Amino acid sequence: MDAIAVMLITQGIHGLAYGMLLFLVASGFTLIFGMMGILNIAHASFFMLAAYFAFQIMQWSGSFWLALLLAPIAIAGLGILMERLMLRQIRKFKLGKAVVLFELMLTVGIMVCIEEAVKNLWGTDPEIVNAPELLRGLVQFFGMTYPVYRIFIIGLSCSILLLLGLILFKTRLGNVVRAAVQDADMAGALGVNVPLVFTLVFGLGTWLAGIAGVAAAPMLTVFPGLANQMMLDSFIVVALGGFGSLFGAFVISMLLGELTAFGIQFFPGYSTIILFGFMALVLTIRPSGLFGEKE
Amino acid sequence: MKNSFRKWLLWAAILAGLYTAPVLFGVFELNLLLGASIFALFSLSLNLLLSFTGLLSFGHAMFFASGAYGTALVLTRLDGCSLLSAIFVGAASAVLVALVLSPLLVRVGGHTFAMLTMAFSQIMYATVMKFSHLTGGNDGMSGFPIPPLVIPAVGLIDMSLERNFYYFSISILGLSAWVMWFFTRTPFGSIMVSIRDNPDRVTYLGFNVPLSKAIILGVSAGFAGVAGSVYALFQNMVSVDGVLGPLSSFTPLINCFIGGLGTFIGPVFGTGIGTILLELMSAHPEQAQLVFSLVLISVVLFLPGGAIMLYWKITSRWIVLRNKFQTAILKGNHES
Amino acid sequence: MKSIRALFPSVIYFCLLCLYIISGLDTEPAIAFTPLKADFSTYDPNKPEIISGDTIKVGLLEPFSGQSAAAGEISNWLLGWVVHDINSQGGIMVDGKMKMIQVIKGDTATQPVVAKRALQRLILKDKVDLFVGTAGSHIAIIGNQMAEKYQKIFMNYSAYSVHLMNAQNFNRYTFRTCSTTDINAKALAYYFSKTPIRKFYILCQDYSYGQDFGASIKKALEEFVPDAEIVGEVYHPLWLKDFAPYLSKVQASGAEMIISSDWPPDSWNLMLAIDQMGMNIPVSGQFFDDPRMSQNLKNKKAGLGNTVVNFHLCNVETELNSRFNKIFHDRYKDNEKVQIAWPSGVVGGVIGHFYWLFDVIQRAGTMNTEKIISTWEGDTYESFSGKLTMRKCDHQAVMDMFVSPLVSPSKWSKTGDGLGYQDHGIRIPSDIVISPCPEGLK
Amino acid sequence: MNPDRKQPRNMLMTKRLNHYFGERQVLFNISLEIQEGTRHAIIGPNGAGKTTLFNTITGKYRPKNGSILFKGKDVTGFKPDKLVRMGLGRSFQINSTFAGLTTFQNLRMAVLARKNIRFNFFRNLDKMQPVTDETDTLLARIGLAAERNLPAGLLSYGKHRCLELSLAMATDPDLVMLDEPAAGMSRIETHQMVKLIRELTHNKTVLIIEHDMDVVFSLADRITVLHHGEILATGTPEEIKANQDVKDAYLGETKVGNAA
Repeated sequence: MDAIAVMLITQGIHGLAYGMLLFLVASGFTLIFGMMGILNIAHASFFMLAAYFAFQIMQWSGSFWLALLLAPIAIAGLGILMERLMLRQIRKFKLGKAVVLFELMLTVGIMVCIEEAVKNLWGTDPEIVNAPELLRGLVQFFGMTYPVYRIFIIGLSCSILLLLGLILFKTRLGNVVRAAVQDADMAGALGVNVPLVFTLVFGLGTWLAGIAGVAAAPMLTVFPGLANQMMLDSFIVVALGGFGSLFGAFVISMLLGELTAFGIQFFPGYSTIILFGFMALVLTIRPSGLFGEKE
Repeated sequence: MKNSFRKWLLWAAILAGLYTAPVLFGVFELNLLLGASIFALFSLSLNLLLSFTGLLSFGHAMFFASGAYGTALVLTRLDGCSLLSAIFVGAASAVLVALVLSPLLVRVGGHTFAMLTMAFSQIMYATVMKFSHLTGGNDGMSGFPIPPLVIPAVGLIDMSLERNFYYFSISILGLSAWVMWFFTRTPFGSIMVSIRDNPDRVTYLGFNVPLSKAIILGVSAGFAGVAGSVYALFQNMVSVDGVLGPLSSFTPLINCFIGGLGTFIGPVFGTGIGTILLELMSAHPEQAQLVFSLVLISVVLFLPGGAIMLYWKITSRWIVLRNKFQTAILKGNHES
Repeated sequence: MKSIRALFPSVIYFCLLCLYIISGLDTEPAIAFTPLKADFSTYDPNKPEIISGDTIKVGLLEPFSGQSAAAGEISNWLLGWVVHDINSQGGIMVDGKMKMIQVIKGDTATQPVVAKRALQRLILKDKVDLFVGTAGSHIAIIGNQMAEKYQKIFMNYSAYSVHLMNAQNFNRYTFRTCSTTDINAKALAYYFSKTPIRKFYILCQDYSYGQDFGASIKKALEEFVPDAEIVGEVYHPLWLKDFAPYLSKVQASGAEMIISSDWPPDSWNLMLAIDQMGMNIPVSGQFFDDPRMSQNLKNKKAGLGNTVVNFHLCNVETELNSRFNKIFHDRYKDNEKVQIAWPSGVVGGVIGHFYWLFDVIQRAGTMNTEKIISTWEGDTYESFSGKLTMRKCDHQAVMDMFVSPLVSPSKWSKTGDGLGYQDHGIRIPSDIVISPCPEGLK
Repeated sequence: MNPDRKQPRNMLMTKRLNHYFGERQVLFNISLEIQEGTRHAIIGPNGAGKTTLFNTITGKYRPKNGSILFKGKDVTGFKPDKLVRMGLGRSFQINSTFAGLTTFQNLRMAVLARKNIRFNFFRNLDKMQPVTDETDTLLARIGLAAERNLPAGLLSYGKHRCLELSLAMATDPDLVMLDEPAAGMSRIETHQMVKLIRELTHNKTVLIIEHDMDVVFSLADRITVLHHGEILATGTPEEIKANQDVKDAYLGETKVGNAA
């Protein structure tokens, strides 16, 4: 194969890897939004926090796999605490329409708080998480080489995605969750324990962000600014894909991943303007996003 | 009668305090006061959208930035531009940005409005960086001349003197705040509040909601622009991170929430509290933001009326306030 | 008898006076501080000695919050080192008194506005005698302005943009001790002219420092390596996370060397991505020598040949530098927090510059700003890596530059057999790299 | 019907209106003629498309095809606020007042709308005595004077419904469109409501959606029955009562519905 083709394919896989990570974060984001109407600005901060948790667990135990197991669970725990202790507390005020403003500001506060807490605990110097021995190195195929770890990320995300799909579309729990995402009031009237489902979905969403955070840690360095780009990107994904639409989030994540990879190739420097311009356009023409299901 | 007398006394005290501030304080404290006043005006203009129209903007900094860059550009590029016209250019450019964006912004509300404004401020950030030959990019613009104020029959007033500049800008800021307050009292102001409560009903009363929203946006942007413009003069500098950075849209929002939503004057208290907090934390700058975010979280969780609510609670006007608070913003549409 | 008694106090007084003069004469040589004299084993930048009373107040203008807070911590550590050294020798003799040095931090958060407020606090409230800084040219320019406005000395040791000291931005109160992007680029290009490397890829941050460096290196390559080929030029956003797509592009371009202005965390991310992609294209720049990053590279080829340019390197052979290296190594070789065993370029260089600043003050013998300016202008000082001269026309320090490729095994790595500088740094004389005085300045 | 009126002209006419939600068609060829001065009721089971028809007529939705004529003028695609300024008023099925504002402030909005005070930025509203006076008069007329300073959201349901109706009537419209004005009311309240409607809509054209057959038959001059988005029948109350199709398709269901 010639060099150009190799490069194009490589870029494609780079885009896939980032798109998959983005989808893991954005899927939780969009699920939470679709269900509870909460735009959790702090969602990407959980992603960043998970990377630090992974770093810390590896400092203690040295095992990446342990980190991959434990850190997302810890993050999900934090997410559930946030939902139970904070978001629920706000809903107690019976704020009417204004509850949206308060929830948004709460998540803004939590975002800043997580970032600053991380800086105070771990400092602003980047930290390095090493991939396990098994996943280091390169894989050869069709005359090209590619890092194993990125392939692992793609595989991991795919299996999580599959698992998520199975749970959501094949189990009773999934039915309940999807019903609650579509119409929480109606689900409540049909006897679903909506608050419990809310907590579950919040936990699930933050768990997904946690998985993404741990998976990203060895690919990148771990530093407090990790959340910023991820937050903006997942915003774009959720706004374009349609609030609450998993399918939309998947499509846009992939597109965005590829656009980032090929944008660097073909029009470096302008991707921010193009992306946000497109997002603004879609939001004004179709406020429910490209794949939005709800009015 | 007695109430009104007390009100006048309070105003007289505030004015006297502001007038004597340069005598009482050093340059450093004076600058602190002026900086806080600028951000108070910025927060007030945001509050016009937030408390009075129920729109949460995550990109209000773009209007502030337009004002700042407008003033800085006209002072850099145009020799002999007078002080007031520089401020006017700042405010006008902010209004212009608002009007250009308004066809898109007035159609939406809630989360979509928040995300759209955020997207636009991101675009503006990227644009300012792209046109770095004009805006100075990261380095920003600084050291532009600050013309003296020309008052007919009085003469020139030199603005490089801290005290003169303080009196000048505090008058501009105070006047703007008063105009904004009056704006909320006009018939149009009541339309604004009604739109917050129930835009559908406002439409079915025959009012043009999108047009009204565009006007509110323009007014709010204009005053944010004035704040930005005075800010550019005050700092004699505009930088992209300072006016469009990640936290610059959140800071006035946080001020509004800490001060108290649903009231006109809340953001002023919020800004005051924020400034004092930052001063107290000046020995530990690395923890200032953490404390700030914790204060915000606790206000949202335990004191949704902000500092004003606390004040009223203390002065045992709690019952009055609760009614006011509930009617003003919290009840919203209780059926929905 | 009575008259003798009357004389008695005068005699005592005279004796005391003599004693005072003698003792003064006696201690005179001891007043001057000598660098690296103190006991550093107890030095901890996070536990500064509490100093009060009549002191020399130095404002440290650096980011202590925000994304670049690490830069502030490092500067605090370096300044603290010098202050610890001087204070433990009794301070500096100024205006007829021995004064200790007190450091007061001013947080910039890398935002001009915050920096301006911090500077106002330092100058107007804390009443510092002079201030030093700072990371970021957009912050340094605020330093320039405030130095001029309040007539305080500002020593700039880490803002490299050329335009900071051009005719428009120059002022009498600002002194720059670090190099510039032009000087760094010229040193690098001069080094490349002696090597067979000819295909370069410019990968810089889309930020003023990155853009300046990109422009400088293009100019310098043209001057020193006329047959060089720039096979690509990309400016990436600050704090980019995933370098892989950029690197695929670099790989396809056939580049032999990446030239980059990146600093941590970008420089780390770039090296990690190179490592993961199994590439063996080296990177050159100022910040690609960090041992904390090097020891995490898993691929044997990654990082090999990285070329570092700086105004100081620990592998420079001078007698003073060997002493400094040894003291530093003894202090930090087993330290967990400071993960470097030998002082890297910036660490040694900036410590040297701080010694220079206080030496100038000592020689001026006063905190009078004008006297310090006249002492420093044209001054020459023997630092760790050689001679530093403060050029009078634009207050730019003139010094030799140093380039060193990374090799493995290197005696300068933490373990002694990892990736690190080659044994001896390459000295590039100042007259090759220095630019003439900017137009309009004398 | 008012026999004195000569040659009553059409107040509202729709011609073959069709509307879709996405792919699903919800209105099929709706053609209506409402004559000036009549009280016209639209009935039909839940989901028949009554409210959608209202939303389409008042300009909230744009019909896919067909046209709407208001006072003889083609107003298809006009926005609601423009129609309201042309003389249309509407109440909602679910109370749509300014719940956070006091009753007084609610009605003051109505007065502002009637006096066409829209973009006035130069007067302090509290000091505009004529507006205040007129609002207080209106408050007294609809019997809410005692609740002057109470937030609308805290009014009792019946009173809230009255406020809703007065807001719909605020601009003194020629055509009043009422969406289930008596929904959720007790017998007595319903009775009072019917009385209030009669009083307020004297000499006006009324288009009303209602489930309560007593209300419909006591108020309406003409009735249109909507079923699955199509017009089943139009006629006087007596004709509708006698219509077999309507009995089959609708009245039976309603009885069941009412009982539930």
